[in-house]
Amino acid sequence: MLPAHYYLMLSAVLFTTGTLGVLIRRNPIIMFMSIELMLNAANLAFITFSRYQRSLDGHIFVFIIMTVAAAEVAVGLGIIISIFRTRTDINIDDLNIMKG
Amino acid sequence: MFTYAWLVPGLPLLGTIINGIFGRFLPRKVVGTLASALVGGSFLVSVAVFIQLLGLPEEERHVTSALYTWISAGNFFAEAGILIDPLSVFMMLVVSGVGFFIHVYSTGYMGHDEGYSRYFTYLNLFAASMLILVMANNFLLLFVGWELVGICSYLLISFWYSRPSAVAAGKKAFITTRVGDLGFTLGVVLIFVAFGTLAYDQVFAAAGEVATGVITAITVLLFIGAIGKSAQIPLYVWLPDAMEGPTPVSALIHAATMVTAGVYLVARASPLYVHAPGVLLIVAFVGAVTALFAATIALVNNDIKRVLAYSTISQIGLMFLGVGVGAFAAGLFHLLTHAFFKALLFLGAGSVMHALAGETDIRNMGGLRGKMQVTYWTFLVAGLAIAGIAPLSGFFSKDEILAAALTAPGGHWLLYALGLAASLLTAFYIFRLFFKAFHGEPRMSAERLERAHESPPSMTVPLVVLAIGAAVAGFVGVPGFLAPEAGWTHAVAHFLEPGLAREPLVEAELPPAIGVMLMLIALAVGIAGIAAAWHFYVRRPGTAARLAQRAPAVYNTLLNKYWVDEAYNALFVRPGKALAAFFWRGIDAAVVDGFVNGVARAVAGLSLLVRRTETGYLRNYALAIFAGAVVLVGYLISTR
Amino acid sequence: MRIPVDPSDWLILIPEFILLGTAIAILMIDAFAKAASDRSSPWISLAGTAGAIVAAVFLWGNPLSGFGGMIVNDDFGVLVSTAILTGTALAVLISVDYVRREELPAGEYYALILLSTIGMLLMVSSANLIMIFLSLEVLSIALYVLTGFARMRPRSQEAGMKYFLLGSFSAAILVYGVALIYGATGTVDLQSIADELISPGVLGNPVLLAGAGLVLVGLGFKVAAVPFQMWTPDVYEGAPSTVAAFMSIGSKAAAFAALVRVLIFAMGGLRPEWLAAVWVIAALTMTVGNLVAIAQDNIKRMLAYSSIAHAGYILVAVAAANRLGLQSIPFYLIAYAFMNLGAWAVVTAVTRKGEEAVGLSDYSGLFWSHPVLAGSMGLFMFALAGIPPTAGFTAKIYVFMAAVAADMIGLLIIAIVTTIISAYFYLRVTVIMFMERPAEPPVVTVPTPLAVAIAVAAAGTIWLFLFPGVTQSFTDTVARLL
Amino acid sequence: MIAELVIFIILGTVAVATGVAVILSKNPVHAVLFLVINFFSVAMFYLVLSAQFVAFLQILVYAGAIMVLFLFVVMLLNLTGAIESVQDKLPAQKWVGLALGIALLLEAGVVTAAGVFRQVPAAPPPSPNFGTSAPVGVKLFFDYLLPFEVTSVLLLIAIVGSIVLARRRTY
Repeated sequence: MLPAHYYLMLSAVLFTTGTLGVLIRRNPIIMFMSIELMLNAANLAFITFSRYQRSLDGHIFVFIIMTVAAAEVAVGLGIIISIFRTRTDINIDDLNIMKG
Repeated sequence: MFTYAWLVPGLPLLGTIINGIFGRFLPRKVVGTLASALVGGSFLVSVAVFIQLLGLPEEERHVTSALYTWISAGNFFAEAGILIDPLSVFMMLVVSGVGFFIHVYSTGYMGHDEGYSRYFTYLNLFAASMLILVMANNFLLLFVGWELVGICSYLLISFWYSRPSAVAAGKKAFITTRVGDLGFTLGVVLIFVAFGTLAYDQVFAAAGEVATGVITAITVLLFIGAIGKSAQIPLYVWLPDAMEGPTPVSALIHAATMVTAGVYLVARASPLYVHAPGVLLIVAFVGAVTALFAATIALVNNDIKRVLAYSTISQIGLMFLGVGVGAFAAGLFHLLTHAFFKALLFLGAGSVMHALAGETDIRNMGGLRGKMQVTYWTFLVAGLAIAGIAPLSGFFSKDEILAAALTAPGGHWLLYALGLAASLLTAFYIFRLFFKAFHGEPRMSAERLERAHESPPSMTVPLVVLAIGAAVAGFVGVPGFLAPEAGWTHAVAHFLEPGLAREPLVEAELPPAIGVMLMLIALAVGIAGIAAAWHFYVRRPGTAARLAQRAPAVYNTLLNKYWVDEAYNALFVRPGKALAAFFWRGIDAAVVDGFVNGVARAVAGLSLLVRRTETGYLRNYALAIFAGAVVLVGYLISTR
Repeated sequence: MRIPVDPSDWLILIPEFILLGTAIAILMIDAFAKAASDRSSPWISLAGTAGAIVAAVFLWGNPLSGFGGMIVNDDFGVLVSTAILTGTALAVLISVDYVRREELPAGEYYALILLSTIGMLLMVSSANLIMIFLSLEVLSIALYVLTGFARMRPRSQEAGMKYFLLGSFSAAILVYGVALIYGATGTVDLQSIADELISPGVLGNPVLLAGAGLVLVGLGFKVAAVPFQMWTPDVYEGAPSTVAAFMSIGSKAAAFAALVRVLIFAMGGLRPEWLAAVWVIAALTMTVGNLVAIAQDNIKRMLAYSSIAHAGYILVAVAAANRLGLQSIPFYLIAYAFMNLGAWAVVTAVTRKGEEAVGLSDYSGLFWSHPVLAGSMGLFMFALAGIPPTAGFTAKIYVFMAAVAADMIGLLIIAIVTTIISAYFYLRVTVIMFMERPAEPPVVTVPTPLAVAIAVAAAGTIWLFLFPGVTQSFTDTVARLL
Repeated sequence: MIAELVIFIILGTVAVATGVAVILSKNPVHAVLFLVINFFSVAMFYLVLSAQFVAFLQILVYAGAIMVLFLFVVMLLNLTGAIESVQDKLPAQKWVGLALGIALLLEAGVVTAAGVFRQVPAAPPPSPNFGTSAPVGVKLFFDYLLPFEVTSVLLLIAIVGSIVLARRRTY
C-alpha cells in the first residue's frame, strides 16, 4: 500500500487549485465550482486518514460534507440566479457598489 | 449616618433620573427646585457625615462601606464601595456645598432657556459623578466617576448646541481630557498589575513594598490624567474654550468639580507619591510654571470669562505646586478657598453678563458700580480673596502654599519665586478686570446702560453667601505661629492629615519670624498688584495702552496666548491636514482645532489609508483570507 | 437491540427543538394561511425564542453531555446561548415593523431567523469539530439567504453574493483544517484531542498545527477578525438592517464559543504555539476596526467596523485563555447583545422615502425631534465606546483585567489606546444628534415593538453595568472548562 | 504496491489535470464537465482506499445530482458561450494569488514530509466489508445520529432558502 503522503499531497494540490480558482476567476459559477473542488480535496484527505487509521469516522464526515455541499449549492445557485438573471454579463467584479 | 453616605451621590442621581425622564412634563419651577433641593440634601447628608466623623477619634476616621460587590471574577475584585475619611468628606462638602449654590443660582440664570430640564438633568449628573469620584473606595470606581465627569462636562459645555463653537468646545474638552485619561487608565492598570488589587486600602498599605520604578511609572501616569482633567500645561487648551457653556456650568467646572479632580487624585494617591519624590518635583514644577504662564495670559485677555478661565488654570497650578512639594493639606486648603472665591467670581461675572445681555468683553463695560451694588461688593470680596489680601480666605491658603514651596523638604526657592510672581500677576489681572468692569466711564451703548440692572435674588443670594465664605473660609487654616495657644490653628490640615500620607513630608511649624515675614511678602505682593492695576486702569487709564505701544512684541505675545494654538497648528495640524486632504472627500467642519485637531487629523488620515484596503472587490477579500491562512499556517508550522 | 442514543440525550436539545417546532409551525401557517402568517409570525417566533430561553436556563447548572460527547451543555454554553437568544428575541422585535415596511415575506423570514438560531445554539454546544462545521453551515446558509433577502435591492444582492462566496470559501478552508486535525490525532472529538495532546509526539506535529491554523481561519472569518473581516462592512451595509443586527450578535457569539472550545478547551496545550498568532490577530482587529470606523459616514458600516473592533477585544480574552478571560467572554457577548442591538434598533427607526436613512447626517438634530430615541442611541454609543455607566465599560474592564492576569501588557496597551480612539467616532454620532435639524429631516417611526426592544436593550445596558454580578455567579462556574 | 502506484499516477494525473482545467476553462460548460471527471477520478481513489459506499455517493450525489444542477444553471443563465470580460480590473490578483498558492503548496510539502499521521502500523485492509454501506450505516445511526439529524435542519433551510430566492414574485 502506498504511504499516506501520496494521497495527502494530491489532496493538497487539488485544494490549492480550488483556492486559486476562487482568487483568479471572475465568473461566480466557476468560483463556486472551485469551492466544490476544495471540499472535494478535504474529502479525499478524510478518506485517506480513515483508511490508514482503519476508522470509519472519516466516511461519515465525507457523507456530512456532501450534504452540506448540496445545501450550499441549492442556496448558492439560487443567489447567483437571482442576481444574474437580469444581467447579460456575469462578472463578480461588477458587484462593487459597496466599499470602504 | 455613614450607612446613608451613599445618598450623597444618590440624591443628585435621583434628580437626574426624574428630570431626565419627566422633566419635560414638569413645570420649570418644580424641575429647578427639585434639582437644587436634592443637591442641597446631599450637602446636608455630607454635613451630617462630617459631624459624625468629627466625633470619632482621629485614628478611626477611616470608614469604608461597601454597597455591594460590584465585580468579582477570579482574583479581580472591585466593590461599589464608599470611603469615608477626612479627604473624601472634605471633597464631599466642597462639591455638594458649592454645587448647591450653583444649582440655586442656575434656577435664575437659566430661567428663560428652553433646555431648562435638560440643563438640570446634566447638572445633577455632573454633581453626582464628581461625588462618586471623590467617594470611591477603589480606583475602578474612581475611574467611573472620572469618565462620567468627562461626559457631563462635554454635555454641558456644548449645551448650546446651536453654536458650532460650543459643540467644538465640548468635543475639544472631551477629547483633550481623554488624552489624559489614557495616562490615567494605564496608571490604574499598572496599579492592578503591581498590587493585584485596586482597593485604596490595600494599595496604599503595600505602597512601600513595590519597586520604586513601578511606583514612579504609576504616579507619572496618574499625573498625566490629572493634567488633562485639571487643565495644566500642556493639556490646558480645553478650559478657556469651555467658556462656551452656560456661566454657572463654568463656575461648577472651575470651582467645585472637574478641574479639582486632578488635585484630589494626587492627594488621594499621596501614599504612592511620597514614594516617588522625583515625580512630586515634576508635579510641583508643572504646577508652578502653569500658574505663572496662565496668569500672564490672563493679564491681557479682554473676555471676562476667559480671564477667569486662565485664572483657574493658574490657581490650580498653585494647588499642584502645593501638593507637589508635599504640602497636600495646603493644596487642598487652597482648593477649598478657591472653590468659594472662584465660584463667586464666575457667578459675579454671570451677573454682569446677565445685566448686559450677554456681553463678555470688558472693553465694553465700565461704571457698573452704581448699577449693581451686590454684584460689585461681592466681586470685590472675591477679588481681594484671590489677590491674597489678609484676612480673606485666599490669603491664608496661598500663603501656606508659598511657605511650603520655600521651606518644605520638597520645596525649592525657584518654586517659591514662580509662585510669588504668579500671585503678583493674579492680583493685577483680577483688579484690572474689576476696575474695567465696575469703575471708570461706561463704555457700553446707552441703551444697554439703561437696561443694566441688578440680578434677581436667586442669583444675588448665592453671591452673598459665597462672598461670606470667600471672606472667612481662610480661618479654618490659620497658621500656628499666629496664635500659638489657640487650638484651632491649621484646622484643615489637622483634619485632613489622617487621610493623607504623613511621612516624610509634613513641614514642622515654621518659626514665627520666618512665617510672618513670608506672610508680609505675600501680602505686599498682592497689594502691589492691586495698586498697579489701580494705577493703570483707574488713575491713568491710558497707561496700559501706552505700554502696549512701547513693547508691542510682549503685549502681542501675551494677547495671542503665546501663539500656542498657532504653534500646535504649524506642528500638527498642517501636516495632518495635508495628509487628510489627500484622501478625504469633504472635510468635517465640526472637528476640533489645535493639538487635538492635529492628532485627530493624523488618525483620520491613517484611517482613510487603511480604509482603502476595503476595495469592495470580493476577490480581494478572498485573497486577504487566503493570505491570512497561508501566513497563519506558515507561522504555526514554524513554531515546531 | 442496541439503542442508538440514550433518550435522555435529547433533553439537551430542548431549546433547539422548541425553535425548530416554532419554525415549522410558522412555515405551515405561512403555507396555508398567508394572511394570518404575516401578522402572527413575529409573535410566534418571539414566543418560541422565549421558550428556548426558559429551556436553556433550565439546563443551567447541571453539565450534561450527550450523543457520545458530541455536544455538551455546560455553563459556558448556556451563557453564550443566552446571549444569542437575547439577540434573536430583540432582533425579532425590531423586525416586526421592518419586515412589513420592506414587504419581505414574513413567514420565511422568521422561519429562517429561527433556523439560523438553531445552528448558533448547536455551534455553542458542539464539542466535536464535525458538529462545529455542520452547525456553522446551518447558521451560515440561513444567513446567506437572509442577507440577500431584499432581492430587489442591488446592495442586498451584492451583500448576499459576497457573504455566500466568501463564507463558503472560508468554510472549505475550515473543513480542510478539520481533516488535518483528524489525520494528526485520529479524532475530531475535542475532549479526545485534548487527551491526545498530552503525548509529546502530537504536540509539535506540523499536521496538527496546520489544521489548527486552518480552523482558526474559518472561525476567524465568522467572528470578523482581521484579515478575515473584509466582508463584514459590505454585508452589514447591504443586508436588511434587522438581519445585520441579528447576525452581528448570533454568528459572532456562536463562533466565539466554538473558538474558545477549540483553542482553549481542546488545544490549550498548544497555547505557546498559537498565542502569538492570536495576539497579532487581536491587535490588528482592534486597530483596523476602530481606525476605519472613523472614516465612515454610513451608520451601518460604522457599526460593522465597530463589530470588528469588538471582536478584537473578545479575542484579547481568548488569547488570555485564563479563568478571567473565560468569564469575560460570555459577559462581553451578553453586554454586546444589548448595546449593539439597541444601536441597530435605532438605525431601523430612521427612514427616508421608505428606505433606511443610513447617512450619519440623517441623524443630525434627532435629539430635538425624538429626545428619548436619541438619548438611547447616545447611551448605546457610550456603551460601545466603553464609557460608564454602561455594560460596555464593565465588559472592557473584564477583558483588560484578563489581559493583565495573563501578563499581556502589550496587547492591553493596544486595547486601551484603541478604546480611547474609538470614543471619537461613537461620540461623533451623539454630537450630530444635537445639531440643527436639517431642512428635510428623515422620517422617524418608533412603533411599539421597536420601542420595547430599545427599552429592553437600554435597561440591559445599564443593568449589566450596575450589577455585573448577576451574571458573575454564572460565569464563575464557567471556569470549570479550564 | 506497483499496481497501486500506477493507478495513483494515472488517476492523480487525471484529477490534477481536470482540476486545473476547471479553473482555466473559458466556457463554464467545459468547467462543469471537467469537474465531473475530477469527481469521478476522486471516486476511484475512494474505491482504492476501501471506501465503497462513499465512492458511490460521490458519483451519485456529487457528480450526478449536484453537477447537473450546476449545468442546469449555466444553461438557464445562458452562459454557454459567455467569456469573461476581457479587461481584468484586478490584474495583480492573479500573480499574488499564484504566489500564495505556491507558498501553500510548499507548506503542504513541509507538513506532509515532517508531519506525523496517526495510522495503524502496516495497514492491510481491515476487513472485507470496511467502508461498505452496512458498517457505515451503523456508524452513522449510532455514533453520528445527531449530525445526521442536524443535516435535516440544513436541508430544510436550503429548501426554504432556495424557494425564497427563486420565487418570481417581486417584493
